[in-house]
Amino acid sequence: MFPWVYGFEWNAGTVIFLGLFFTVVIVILTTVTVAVVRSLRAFAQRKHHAVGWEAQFEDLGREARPCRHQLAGETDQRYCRHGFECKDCDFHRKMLDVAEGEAGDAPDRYFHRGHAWVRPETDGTVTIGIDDFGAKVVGPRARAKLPRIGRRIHENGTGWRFLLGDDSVRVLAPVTGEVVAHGGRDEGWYLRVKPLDGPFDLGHLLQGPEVRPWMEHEMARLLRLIPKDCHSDLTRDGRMVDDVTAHCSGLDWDVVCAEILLEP
Amino acid sequence: MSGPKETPQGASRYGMVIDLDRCNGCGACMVACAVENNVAPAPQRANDRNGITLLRVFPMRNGRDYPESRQVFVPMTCQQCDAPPCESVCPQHAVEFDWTTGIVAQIPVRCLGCRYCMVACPYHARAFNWWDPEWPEGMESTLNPDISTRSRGVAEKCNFCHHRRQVARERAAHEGREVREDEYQPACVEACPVGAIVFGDLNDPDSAVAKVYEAPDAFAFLDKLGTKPKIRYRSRQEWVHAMARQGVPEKEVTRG
Amino acid sequence: MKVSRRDMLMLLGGGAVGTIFSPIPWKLLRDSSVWTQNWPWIPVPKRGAAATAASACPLCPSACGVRVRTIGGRPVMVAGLPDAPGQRGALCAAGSGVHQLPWHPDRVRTPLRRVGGGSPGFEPASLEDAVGAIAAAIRETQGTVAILDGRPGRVLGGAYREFLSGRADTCVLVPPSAVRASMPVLRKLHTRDPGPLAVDLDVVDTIVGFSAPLLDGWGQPGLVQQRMHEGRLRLFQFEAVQSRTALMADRWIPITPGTERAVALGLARMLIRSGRVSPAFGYADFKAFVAAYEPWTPRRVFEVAGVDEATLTEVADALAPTGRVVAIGGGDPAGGPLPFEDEASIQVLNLLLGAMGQAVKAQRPLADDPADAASDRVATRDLCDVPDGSVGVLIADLAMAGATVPWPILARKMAPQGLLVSLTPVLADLALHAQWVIPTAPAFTAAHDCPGHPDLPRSLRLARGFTPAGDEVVDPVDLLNRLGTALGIERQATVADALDDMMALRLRALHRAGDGTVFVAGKDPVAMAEIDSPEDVLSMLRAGGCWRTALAAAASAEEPAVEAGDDQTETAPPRPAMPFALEQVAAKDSGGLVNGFQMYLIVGGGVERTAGVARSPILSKVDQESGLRPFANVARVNPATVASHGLRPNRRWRVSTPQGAITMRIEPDPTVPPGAILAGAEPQGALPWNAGNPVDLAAPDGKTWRLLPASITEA
Amino acid sequence: MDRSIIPRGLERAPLGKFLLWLLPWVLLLGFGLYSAYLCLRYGLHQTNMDNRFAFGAWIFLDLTVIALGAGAFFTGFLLYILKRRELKAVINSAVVIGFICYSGAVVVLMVDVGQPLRAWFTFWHPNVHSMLTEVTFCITCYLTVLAIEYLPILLKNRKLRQIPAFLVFEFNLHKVMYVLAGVGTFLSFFHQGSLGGLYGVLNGRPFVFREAFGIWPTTFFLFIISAAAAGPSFMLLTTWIASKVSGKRLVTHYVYESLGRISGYILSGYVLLKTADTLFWIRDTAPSLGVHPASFFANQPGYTALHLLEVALFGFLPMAIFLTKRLRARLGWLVTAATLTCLGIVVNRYVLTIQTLALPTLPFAEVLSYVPSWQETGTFLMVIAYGMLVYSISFRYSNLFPQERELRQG
Repeated sequence: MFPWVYGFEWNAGTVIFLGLFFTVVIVILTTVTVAVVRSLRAFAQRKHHAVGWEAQFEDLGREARPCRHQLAGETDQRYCRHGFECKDCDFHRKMLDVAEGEAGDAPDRYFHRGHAWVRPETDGTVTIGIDDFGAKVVGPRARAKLPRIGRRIHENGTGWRFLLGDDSVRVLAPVTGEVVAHGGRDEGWYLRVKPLDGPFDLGHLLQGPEVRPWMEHEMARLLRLIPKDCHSDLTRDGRMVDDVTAHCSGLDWDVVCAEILLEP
Repeated sequence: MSGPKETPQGASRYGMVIDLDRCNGCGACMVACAVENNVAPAPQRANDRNGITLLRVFPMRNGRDYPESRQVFVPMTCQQCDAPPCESVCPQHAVEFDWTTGIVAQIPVRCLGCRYCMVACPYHARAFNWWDPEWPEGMESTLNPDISTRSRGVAEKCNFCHHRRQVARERAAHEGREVREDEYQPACVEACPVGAIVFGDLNDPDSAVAKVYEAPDAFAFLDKLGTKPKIRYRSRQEWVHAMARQGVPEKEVTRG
Repeated sequence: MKVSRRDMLMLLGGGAVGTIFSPIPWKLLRDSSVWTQNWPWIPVPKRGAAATAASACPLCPSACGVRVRTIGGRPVMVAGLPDAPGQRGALCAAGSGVHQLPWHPDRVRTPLRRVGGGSPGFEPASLEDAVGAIAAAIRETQGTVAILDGRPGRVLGGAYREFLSGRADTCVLVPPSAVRASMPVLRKLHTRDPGPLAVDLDVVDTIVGFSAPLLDGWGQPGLVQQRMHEGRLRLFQFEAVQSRTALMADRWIPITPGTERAVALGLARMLIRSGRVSPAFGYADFKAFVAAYEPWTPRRVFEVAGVDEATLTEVADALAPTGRVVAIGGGDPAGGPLPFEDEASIQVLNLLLGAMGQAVKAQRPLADDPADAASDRVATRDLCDVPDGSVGVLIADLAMAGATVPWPILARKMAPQGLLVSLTPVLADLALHAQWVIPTAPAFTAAHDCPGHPDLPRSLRLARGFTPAGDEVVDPVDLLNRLGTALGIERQATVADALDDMMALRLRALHRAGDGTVFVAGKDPVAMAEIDSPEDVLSMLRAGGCWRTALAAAASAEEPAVEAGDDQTETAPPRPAMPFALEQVAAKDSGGLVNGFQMYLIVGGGVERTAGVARSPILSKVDQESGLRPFANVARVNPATVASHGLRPNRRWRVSTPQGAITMRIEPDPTVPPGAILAGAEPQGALPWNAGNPVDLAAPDGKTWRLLPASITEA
Repeated sequence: MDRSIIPRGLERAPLGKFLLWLLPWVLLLGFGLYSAYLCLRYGLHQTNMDNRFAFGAWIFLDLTVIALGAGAFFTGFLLYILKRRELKAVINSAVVIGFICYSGAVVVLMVDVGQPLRAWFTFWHPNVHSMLTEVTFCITCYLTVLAIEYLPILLKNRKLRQIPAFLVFEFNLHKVMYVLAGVGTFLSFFHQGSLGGLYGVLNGRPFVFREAFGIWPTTFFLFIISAAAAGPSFMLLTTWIASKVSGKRLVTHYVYESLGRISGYILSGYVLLKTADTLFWIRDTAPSLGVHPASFFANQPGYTALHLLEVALFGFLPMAIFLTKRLRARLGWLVTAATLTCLGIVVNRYVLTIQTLALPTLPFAEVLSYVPSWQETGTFLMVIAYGMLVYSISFRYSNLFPQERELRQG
């Protein structure tokens, strides 16, 4: 194997064969090393949540990631390819250029496509909660496991988890920051999050006219998950029922929540 | 890869000629070989297919019915090919072709027991240690110290009692002379009660083996395969030559 | 400090990578490599000073000279002794492993007493108990007290006779195949016993073999084959099976199994009718002799034996009555002797061909050889000639017999409550039937004498002891002494206290007689008369020498016929009458199958099978790992018979004979005649592969077992 | 309950039923492990192999599973290198099957060699002229590659992916997977070839010896091609079986059809080359070694004719089915053809390993037959049980067929 091993001979056969072998070994080792180094670097640069989200984003169905400009009616059917990070998206920049000047007042709430809403507070913090649609899909029976005060949440990482029995589903965190307060079931499950460096950038979140079409889009997605004979039970007095899965027998809370809350 | 090689041009080239008209199949060579090479007695379940017989005497029959049937006994061992098919297939150089003697040697301590060499050998001359070698209590004191015992799980074969050559060379060197032909003879040659086996250096034109090696009644088994065996056989019986040239096996034997 | 999951992972990963670059895995690899090359349970050969010693092979009456390689005094290899007279360096397979016998797995280490009824079991006992029990049995028995001496001619044989001579109704028994083979029958063909006879192979130029295993157990196979190759010996072989001898013979004439007699008689008739009879053959009543042979016309021979007239004529023509022709019957050491009638018919040929005095000569007995002690007072008898149920106490010593004695033959000779004592180094074969087993020294542990083959010129070699025998071994002479004391027998002066002393006595006798020559490898032969002292003889024999009588030197074709006794010489006197029993021999028809049996079971296998109880396990290389020798549990059958009887080789078959049955595997073998089954004989239980014992199936006459009527059915 | 580790959106049988399904395989695995233990502890006399049948059932098994496991390398090759996107639907399954086949083969090889502790000697003192050296190096490297390829499938399990490190590593590994797929293709290519060369170079065995083409005998190339043909067929077959056993639609018919079509094309090339090779062997190779080819068939016509059957029944027929568009549209026909193709590989490897050794070379030797001992069979079955267990567990807890979820919803 090596020149210093007894019986080794320098000849063409040996050189070619072992040359190939060591090349293969080096390629394999290099490949694995590259993956390991990249992973370590992601951790070192605290990008691991972003990388993790990137890995999961691929696994989301197309229907689960509509482009905000499609929702706003500005373009035809289009799917997000940038993990909802609109600042990385050339298309978004182009659309912003087109729409320049039309910008109105900052809205009260911003929505992440994982059904978390964000409300900027006056002290520079934000409040994060789950929107009405999401809350009704999760239902009142579920219990939330909120991060402790002082913990950090990462954009597109886990905001908090809802638990029902053995099943659990996470709510995607819409922003990165440190949890400074939270509220329980009675207050409607919320987090108060303090920015870490500089003010929050909420540009990737849906707002204003995008929200309603998105909600309709989400309703359509929900209906696709639910058997047809159950559709009529979903609404009562024109309003959606409080616990969607409880109203349809054979409907899997875990599956429905994961689909709606974007957990592959 | 395993194509024919050059005829070795080393100092010596040992070969053997076996006279099939003399061999009466007594089996003394087999026993002498086993004793000399520290082969353990057969375990209870061993048979002619899985035992360690570095040299085995096969009956070869003319395929005709009694009383026209004839048979000769063919002592079959490693044919010490000049182009050994077993050497090039061994994945780890456990088979060694000695260019100074033409002897193909097996290094049992390097063998991992893949048995590829046995598949490659057309002479079925290699044996595998299917069992741990076991001697009846005390019998290990009769082992030959010139050769080590082998463990289970390795292949082995005849090497023309190569250790005898070492011993003879040491003695000759000590006395400051060349090895005489009669000093280095494998155990089977020595044991053959009818002198059917002649062994010696083919490069030495005066050796007994060189004189009969090219005899008109001498032939090698499977020489068309290009293995260039250094063991040749002799017989004056025409059917023996015919069988050796194009024998068709007769029947199936089931044992499992 | 708080250890996170990430830290753990880093630690594990770092550890894994770090380990590769540490010496640990490499050291482990190296150690595993060394370990797998030196498994502790694989023995390592011991080293020591190498030396070579000469000795004799004690396994069979051929008594071949051997060269023993020793390491630190331990024998590690045995080969034939080059230039040895009579043998020319040849050694059979069994002899090549003889040095391993002291470690035979079935070695007896203490006297054993039989316990239990059905299945044989033994328990250790003291020698005192054994002596007491045997002495009591000898005292009380109504039957004959006998010692079965498997290897007559040893000094031990003299001690046996001395012991028995103190009592009435005793005899020394000899096994049927070893001695009754050929020459004793020839002696019986004379009106007056010419004494022991021997074949002088050095002057013979033609042998007519009748199933004789000339290259496979009879006499000196190496010598016979080498002389054949030198072109100095011609061999015509009449045999049913295409045996080794048949294959190597100049002419093999296949015969119907069991018809040796018919061929011999037919051949004799041809010689007589064509007038080619030795002038030394002179019977007074020649006409009656001719009349007895007249029915054996070529036609009848063809009908009985399947040998046609042309072939028979051809052989007869080749046999000029020169005196250098000898007909040999004998028998297979494993398959037993030919029936007496066959032997007699064959030996008549020797008379007709004038072999007596030329190819066959008388042996000279030595007057005061302790090996012949008390031979006038104690009868020596063939085991088969003893009346059934007559032996009260039998001490069997078959360790060096080199031939098989089937238990049924022995069993029928024993009295109902008879006591069988076995003197054996190995618990196997007949010892399994004994009431007492006395451990004796296995080959290569104690020095002893090795007399040569009884059918060849007298010879003697010494077997040396290489490995200490151990305290547990009982010297047979010591056993006899103790028995004598227990029985109150007065000791004879000639009986020494131990074998070593007896050997010295024997050498003194040989030296005093001054007969024969001592051959030592690498040196010129020395006539016994020229050797100064018995001690010199001893040292020459210890050096691997061989003493041999001077038969060959004295013989020539012109010499008068029979030399009998020491001084009487007959010049071919006309014989007064036809030799005994010849009418019956000639009149009795040959062969024939018993009702219900359509096949023959031929038992054979040569001497290598029968060295038996004293056979090294390494012989398994030949027996088990090659199909060279017939097995007890394998029936070799002609392929045509396999096909016609539907004998499927992968099934087990039951071979029945009038004496019993045995389960066998079928192996097609074209060298076996159609309608016959060839099987080997082997001692019972000696080695693990012995599955059965066809020699349990002795022929109905209770004397032979070479050929048995048989039938075969699926087991 | 194990629902929390079953991929979301996939429906799997209740745990009890699943365990019941595993039970026989676990028992079989236990039996196999015991058999292997006997062989390792007491030596290879536990098998019915012998000096003439030095290779037996295990080598046959190795050659067969490695050929069938070729689906892994070939699917990877088609997907990553030739960009056949539709095969993404089976790539995970292909990797698992490849991993099972290769690891199973290595385990059996370790039992098969007489001194497993010396196995690394091949790396230490490699004889580069030996096909077995090539086999050893390739199998080791490729098994490593397969293990690395298998890792992301494992790490993407629902529970494991909650650990960020795994998810990140999986992501980064996936990014460089095309390199591994390329290396894997190269290795597997050579491995298949060297397994073919293993026998083809044996000039002492006229029955298998083939003329060299470059430094490799023709069997080297035939093995690669036949494995490439059988790989997709085996993928088709296993996917269909998994689909039948689980009662789920796992891939679209288009994927089945695509696998079948690929198999069919390669098979047609194989049938052509194999026929040419056989004819050349009959006409030139065998006679030059002093053997009349008919003599191989003289003893047991039925038995040795398998050799010809391979081309006709197991080569030409499935090829025709695969390449007929109308038949390809029917899953039944596809499965039939895939089965035939896989059987063809089995027969081919059987002929090469077992028949080669059964036929004697010496004129006085006999045609032998050989029946594996129960210990040998047990070890053989161990690999099958192991494969079933790994596949079943992977199928249950990993997303082997990405289309399954869509097909369920749509």
